Amino acid sequence: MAHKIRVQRAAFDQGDELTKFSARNASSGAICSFTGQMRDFNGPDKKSSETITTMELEYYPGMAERELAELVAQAQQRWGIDDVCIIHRFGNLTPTEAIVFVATASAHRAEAFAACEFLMDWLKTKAPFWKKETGPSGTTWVAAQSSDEDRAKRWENN
Amino acid sequence: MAHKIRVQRAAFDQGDELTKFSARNASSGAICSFTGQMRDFNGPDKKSSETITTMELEYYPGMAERELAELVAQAQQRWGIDDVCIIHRFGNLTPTEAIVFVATASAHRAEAFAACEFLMDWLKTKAPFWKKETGPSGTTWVAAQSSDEDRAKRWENN
Amino acid sequence: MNILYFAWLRERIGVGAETLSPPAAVETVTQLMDWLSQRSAGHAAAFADRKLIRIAVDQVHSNPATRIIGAKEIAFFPPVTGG
Amino acid sequence: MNILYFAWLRERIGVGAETLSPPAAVETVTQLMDWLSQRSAGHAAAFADRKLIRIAVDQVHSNPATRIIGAKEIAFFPPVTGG
Repeated sequence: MAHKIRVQRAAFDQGDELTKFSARNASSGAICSFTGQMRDFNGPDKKSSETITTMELEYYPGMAERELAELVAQAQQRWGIDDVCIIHRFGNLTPTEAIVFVATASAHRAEAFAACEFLMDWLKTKAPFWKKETGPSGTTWVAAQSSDEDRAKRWENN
Repeated sequence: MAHKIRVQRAAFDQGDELTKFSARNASSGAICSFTGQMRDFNGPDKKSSETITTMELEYYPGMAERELAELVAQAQQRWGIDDVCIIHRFGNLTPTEAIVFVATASAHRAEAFAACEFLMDWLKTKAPFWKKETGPSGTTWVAAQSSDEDRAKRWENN
Repeated sequence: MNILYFAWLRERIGVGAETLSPPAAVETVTQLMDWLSQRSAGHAAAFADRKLIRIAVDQVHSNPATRIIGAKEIAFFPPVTGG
Repeated sequence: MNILYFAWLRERIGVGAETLSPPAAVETVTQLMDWLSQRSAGHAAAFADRKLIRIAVDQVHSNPATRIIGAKEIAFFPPVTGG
């Protein structure tokens, strides 16, 4: 199966990536994509949160690429997917920029959806990236969320 | 909640739509999209199938838009979603063209994924569109698939 | 009352829409299908296997038992295959 | 042996990487953390609460009991928060 993994400092446009991904999978009936965008607040909703002005994404070069490739291989074992694209930023980000993009191509929409969500859930708990947010009260490392662990674990029994 | 529903004859680019949708939902952390592309074969895989050269999509003007709006309202009741975009083609299509595009924006990825898949599953069984395929052995109306009914019914107990 | 036909029902009947005034005794979708079947050989062929037919009354998914008194637009079509 | 630190572990220790040769008695990740904790106050602070620390041995997710004999690269970091 084809796949493309890019860990990059440069900003990207998720729409351009979707256009390219769809074009190179023109025979796949189903294309699913997910984009994680940087929010400009740090809590559950904007009203009860602090404003976030910048984010720094640190990562583990080598292991990040390796771990993402491993997740793609696992997705390929579980579902009939034709292609996967994963793009993940590192370095400095500003609000509304895309942080991560995952796209899957399959003959069937159920498999495209499942593989895309699986990749996002596992990426969140396995890929070595760390977010550091800067707002009015200073700079803090973002804490991991137990809900992300729970969502990843769902796939163990599926 | 914002939403946009377009039933149109003109071809569209799913990447351009994703760029616009993301831009107008810049504060939503999670953007999920699904694109259904016209395949150039009519069976489970290319080898065991006939080639499809053209497709005609008939639809029920008025009811199609109304039914899609009803599905969006149901998705909104179930999940915390900020915006939905649905685009569905009608008329003549050629292989590799996008037939349908559904995008959802949410603060949380689980809700963006669930709402997008729910909309596709229900659209497949509720929205009044009918496909007619032309290949070497002639022109036939595509038969509905029981697997689509099954996928839609999953959401009734969720 | 506007009666609409889509896909192969439209092809078998030969038209996509008819404006008709069924008699007062036609109160349900089933009775309407019985009445329409008598209009032509094409209508009879279209309505021969009712398991294959889906119904919308005033643009809302309905079923053979749905009452049609006062309805303005009734549509007949095969199971949908969009998306 | 290359030892890597990320995020707040890197900040507390003051460097992102060290090349070290632990004594032969250091056979597991736990023993390595014990040994590293003695190098400086920053190391001690970084390794104070081990529940907060995740480990990769040669770029594979590992745990405190993982044996490190022959390993080339050992990384310590907080739970990941990408995506």
